[in-house]
Amino acid sequence: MTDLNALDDEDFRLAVRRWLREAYPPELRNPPKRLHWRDNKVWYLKLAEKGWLAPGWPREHGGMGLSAAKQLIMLDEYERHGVARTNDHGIVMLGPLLIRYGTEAQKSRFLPKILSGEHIWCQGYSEPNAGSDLASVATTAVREGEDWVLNGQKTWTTLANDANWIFVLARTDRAAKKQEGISFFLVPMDAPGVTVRPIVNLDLHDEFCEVFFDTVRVPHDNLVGAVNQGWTMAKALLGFERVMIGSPKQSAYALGRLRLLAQRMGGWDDPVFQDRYTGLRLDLADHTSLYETYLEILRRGEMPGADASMLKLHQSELYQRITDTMLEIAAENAGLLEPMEGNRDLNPAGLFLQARPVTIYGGSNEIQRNILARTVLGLPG
Amino acid sequence: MTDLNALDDEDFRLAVRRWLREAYPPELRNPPKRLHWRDNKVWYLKLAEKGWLAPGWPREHGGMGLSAAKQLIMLDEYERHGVARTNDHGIVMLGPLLIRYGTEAQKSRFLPKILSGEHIWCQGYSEPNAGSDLASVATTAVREGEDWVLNGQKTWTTLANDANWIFVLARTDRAAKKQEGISFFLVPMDAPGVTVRPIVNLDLHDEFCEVFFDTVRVPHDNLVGAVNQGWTMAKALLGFERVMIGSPKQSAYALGRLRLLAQRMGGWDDPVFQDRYTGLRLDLADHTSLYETYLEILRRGEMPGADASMLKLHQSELYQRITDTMLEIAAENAGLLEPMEGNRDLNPAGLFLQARPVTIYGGSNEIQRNILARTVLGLPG
Amino acid sequence: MSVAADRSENLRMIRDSAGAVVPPGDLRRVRALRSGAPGIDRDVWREMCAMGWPGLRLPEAEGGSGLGMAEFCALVEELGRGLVPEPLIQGAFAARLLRGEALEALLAGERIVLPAWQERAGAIAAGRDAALRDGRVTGRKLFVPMASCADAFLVTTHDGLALVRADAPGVSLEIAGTQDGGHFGTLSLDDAPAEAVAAATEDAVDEALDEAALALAAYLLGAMERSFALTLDYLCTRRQFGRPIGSFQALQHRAADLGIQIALTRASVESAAATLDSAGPAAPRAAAVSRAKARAATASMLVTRQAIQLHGAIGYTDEADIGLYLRKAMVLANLHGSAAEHRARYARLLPETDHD
Amino acid sequence: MSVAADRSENLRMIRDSAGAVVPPGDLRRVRALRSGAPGIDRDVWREMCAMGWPGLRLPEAEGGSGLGMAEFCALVEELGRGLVPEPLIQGAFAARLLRGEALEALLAGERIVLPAWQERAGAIAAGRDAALRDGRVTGRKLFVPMASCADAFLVTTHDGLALVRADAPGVSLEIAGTQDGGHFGTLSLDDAPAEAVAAATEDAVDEALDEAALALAAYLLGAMERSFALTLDYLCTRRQFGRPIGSFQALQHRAADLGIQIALTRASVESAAATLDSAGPAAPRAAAVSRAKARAATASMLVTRQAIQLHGAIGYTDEADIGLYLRKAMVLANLHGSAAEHRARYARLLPETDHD
Repeated sequence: MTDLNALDDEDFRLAVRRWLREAYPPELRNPPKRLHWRDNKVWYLKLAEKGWLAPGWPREHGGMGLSAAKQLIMLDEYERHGVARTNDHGIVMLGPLLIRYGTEAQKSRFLPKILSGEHIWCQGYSEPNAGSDLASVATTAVREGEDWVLNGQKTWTTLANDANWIFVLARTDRAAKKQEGISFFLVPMDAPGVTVRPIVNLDLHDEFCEVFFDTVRVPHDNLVGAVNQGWTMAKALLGFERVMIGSPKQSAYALGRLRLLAQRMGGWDDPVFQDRYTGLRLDLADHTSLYETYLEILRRGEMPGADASMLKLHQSELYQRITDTMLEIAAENAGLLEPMEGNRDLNPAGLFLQARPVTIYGGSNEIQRNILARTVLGLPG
Repeated sequence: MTDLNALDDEDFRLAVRRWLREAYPPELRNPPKRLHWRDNKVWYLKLAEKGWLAPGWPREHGGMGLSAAKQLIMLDEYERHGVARTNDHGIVMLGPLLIRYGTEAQKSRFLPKILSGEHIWCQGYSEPNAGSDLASVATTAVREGEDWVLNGQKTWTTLANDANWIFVLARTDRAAKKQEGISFFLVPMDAPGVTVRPIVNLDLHDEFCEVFFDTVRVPHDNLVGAVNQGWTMAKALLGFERVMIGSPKQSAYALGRLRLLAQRMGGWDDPVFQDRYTGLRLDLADHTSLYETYLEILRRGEMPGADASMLKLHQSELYQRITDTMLEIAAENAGLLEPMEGNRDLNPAGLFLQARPVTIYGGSNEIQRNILARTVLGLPG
Repeated sequence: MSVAADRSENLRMIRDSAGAVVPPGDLRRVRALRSGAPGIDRDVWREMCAMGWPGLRLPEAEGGSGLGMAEFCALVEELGRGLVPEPLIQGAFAARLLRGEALEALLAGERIVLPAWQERAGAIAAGRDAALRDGRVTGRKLFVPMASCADAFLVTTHDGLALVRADAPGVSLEIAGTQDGGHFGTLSLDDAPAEAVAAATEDAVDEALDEAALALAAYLLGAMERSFALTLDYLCTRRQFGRPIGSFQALQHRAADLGIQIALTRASVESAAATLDSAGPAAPRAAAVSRAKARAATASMLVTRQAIQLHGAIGYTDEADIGLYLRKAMVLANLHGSAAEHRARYARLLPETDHD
Repeated sequence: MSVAADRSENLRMIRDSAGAVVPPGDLRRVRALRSGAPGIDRDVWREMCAMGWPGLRLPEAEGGSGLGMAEFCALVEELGRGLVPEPLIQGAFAARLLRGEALEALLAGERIVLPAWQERAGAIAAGRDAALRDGRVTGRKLFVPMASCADAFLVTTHDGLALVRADAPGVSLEIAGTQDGGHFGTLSLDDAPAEAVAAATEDAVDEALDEAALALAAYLLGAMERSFALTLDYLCTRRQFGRPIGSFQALQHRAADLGIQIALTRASVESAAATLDSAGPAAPRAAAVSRAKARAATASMLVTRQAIQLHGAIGYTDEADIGLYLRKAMVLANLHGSAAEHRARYARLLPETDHD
């Protein structure tokens, strides 16, 4: 096996690109909605087979052990090629957390099964009354002998209907300060008392679910880290995510679709549209420049601060402004349920609806602005 | 003398229009900045002589005793003709308050001198630490025998440098709730201990002043209403003001200037500009329709509620958007200190600067939004 | 009673009657009708006809109620509040142009007649490329709302208006679902037998079109007001960080801005209705409609989009009613002309001259 | 040390040296120079020259420091923080095009040479209607910043660049004050004796113009950052309703938005500087400048306008420093092309094609 880290950046980029052309299923390029396991499984297993499933994990745990710079190149090529996200919570979220905080037993028990696709994980963080205020989780876990007993409800659990395991933040100390009484548990979805109810979204897709815990019993081995350390562990892994969630890819994709739509509607050459389009284009270009400065931080192996939340704020709102513009120029097509002319690239209403949750999930934009103002700008709390 | 209230609306309108054409000094039409007494005195005295100085006051006090509907027609004609505001705090603010709350002695002492132009009043409400939070006035008045002794500082006192009297809100009870310990005093500006310092504004005009009170002594007769009733009286007179401050006249004036500027700069026919201009024009037209619904309330003799603050919010921000647009299309002229080509109608920078304070004074727009959200929309405090 | 008081009593009664037929608080009926054909409840339609709604604007001599646009807008606004899918705006549009037996059948609720006037996307004015010759129509009409419930179509042609039965030979209908659970029909007429509707002039068609556009604005006004009310309720109820989220200033200020846009829309719609109800030259009348439709289109999208955001994650579920309001705005905002089209038409109708 | 670390050390040193010459916290000097002629302090100018600033970008062989646009932008940004009125951007622009004795005198601080390139309002490209024949120039140049302090003008003509002494016969200057306390000069040349500047090609002039436009964006960046910092200080200090006003969420969110615009401006300016510092085709280079200037113009007006609003009444006084930042933005936002002109140029330079 070639040492990919030893390749120079350009060769590495070409190697990734070549592999995507060869191996990536063409019908999965730029899917209009998040794919379910039944659809993206084929690609997940191909990655697993090639050993490319976990670019950021150390090699000793079966990852690629890539440098941050190389990971970013890989990601960039994935975005260019329109590679769909897989059911990657095990890879992206749980794996790094276990590698950092798990016991040896937990690592050897869970990591290989993530890499084989045997365990598909989902993330049990949000609750009906702990959305923006995530630290007020009300799901409880109570110690009973060698077990913990969980009760409560999670919501907005992405692709829980595909998963066979869930990692859960649950309250283990009601007396402690909000953030300090939370622990981190691993729960099999087939444990008695776990129920999943898919939520149909505005775009009529069932990407999110509710997950109910009714006296669900898990052994103490399924606790990760120390009791009451769950919040700290979950937060510690956010640096990379903070940048990635601000990637310009959604806006770039939407802007291309806006151009196509304007051309199809005959308004492309209209000077008023051109002025507006150029404005959006410049917003995207400047966003990309800003994003680059954060990638540079990651490439140096450093972790960006809370100011990286600017990326998510600006990208999500730009994405929405672009899709808003699509509706405005689409004439009556703005109200259609299906893509225009059966062409999924001409789907203003669909893309508009898909752009709605980006300002809500991952910490609503209102919360992000609070953080920016208080943590970064130093305004009083 | 004709009974103006008996005229039908159209005849009354024509009578006002005729008089303005005859009597209003042409050089004072649409002045770029608020006029000082030295400039508007001639018009004030002409109004006084004709008996038209105080349209809203009852006839018994020397006013015109006009119905609300007639007052609005008069105001409308004034705006169309570009009549400048006079030093009218005595007419508009103090007069109605004295008529409602003053003693007979106070009415007969002060009202005639307002009508003659002998007393020019200014309004001492705002303080350095009581701006948005007006109820926290710190200027104190302490009873000493038959006198009250005032100490403190007022600021943003419009045209205090023209006035020979000032009406002042001062704290007379420190123990009471903020709004409930404030009284209303009449203070001659030549009283020992009163000092005026004009403030130069961004547009290099001295419309506002600071007024300092250093052990200023006034007799008890100069207290209006009961002790600690000052706040209630000042607030009670705001209904009419709330509507008037949302008049579309500033925006209408600015939009005309924007058109002129675009024509002069050669960008009038540019489709991008036209689209934007039409958007502003529609905002103004819709604002005018909304304003009309409130005028209708006043015409019926009713007082509009707190929702009228929408008018001020929307008008002030529309006015700013129009003047912002002026700067954007003015090329290098946006930075000039004087009007372009010596033509005061081509003065983008000047109008832009004059539009700045409208979102700050009269209760900042932030405060107005708080009021709207809590009082009108019923959101929790 | 004064004329003004009479009028406002009229408006109140109309609003009340609308609320009786289609209670705005309950959207179960609307949900049940979603994305099925014909997408409406024929019984409700007949009840609307029994209330005299499609003929509200017609003179009493023609079987109508002789009321004005102010009244019609008030009625339609109430329907907007309840997201009522029955095509009253289109039915009233047809009623303005029909006479005689066809009109009677429409007003009686026996036949649903829908106008088919549009030949290109984004149109405000009637397309007249279709041809009517020897009692037969050939042409293609786009974006007919709720077309599958029509018994007949009132078709604009180069040669005047034509009434075509939906089940006549040569008539074919292609249906595309819309986000609000309704649908658009593309009507293809290939030498289809038709009845000429002689009475209606081109001017009458233009006026009826403008009335329909204004009615759409009124429907959007009702819908956005209701969605805003639901949102304010949610802001008072939902708690985060130990407080109702409506106590957060940033959300309060956003709500204030939405409230202003709704107030502007109401002022604009009511002013346009008053303009249409008074005599006057054609250009300012049409301009008033464009102004109202432009405002309603923009404001309704803003308000319903923000309503989703202010509802947070729950707003993104299909089961939350608030999403139905967004979907309705998506369908109606551009119908009878987008905001941009109406802004441009306004500027064309009332060009600015140097009147200073 | 690595190249990158070297570079960042350079930038730090440049920023420090700028702060030493013109401390940004003290605007008394700037106020004192307002609206007087020549509006600058010649001693400060000489000190800037002694620091090598006008020649920063020139090769060492020509008496410069051989540094790049990244360094020049960093320097100018610091001057923007302090609202420095001395015309460094214009002096450096002239230095890019002069050679020999004229250049030496400029770099030594002995003569101030200002470019006079503009023949119509709103221009981005050099006007070349002026004529140079037989050592004499005739023409009219507009909007020369701080023109009254110039010892000579570097004039673009149809026949190449010409150097004209300010006190030469046939030279007249009309001065109009600007909001920042400086002025623009309208330069009229009537058969004025001039010296041809042969070395500079039209391309070189275009490049120098783009560098000046980008430098303006950097100056605006520094100015808006400083005005934002002053505003944040004020928000933490000023109390109303018993709390610092910066604790109100609506103001916090507005501050967050301004912070984002400033970050975008910095990214845009630094990206454009890096583009100019690397080899590459002309169109993307000019486009990067247009992108940065468009962003800086829009963001600086937004930030300084909001800075006034967030300061409340005090922000509306001439004695509050925050207003000086607004005035500066008013003058510079449209200089070397407004946001709209630069957006349009960007689209012309990099037309979108169907590259999907």
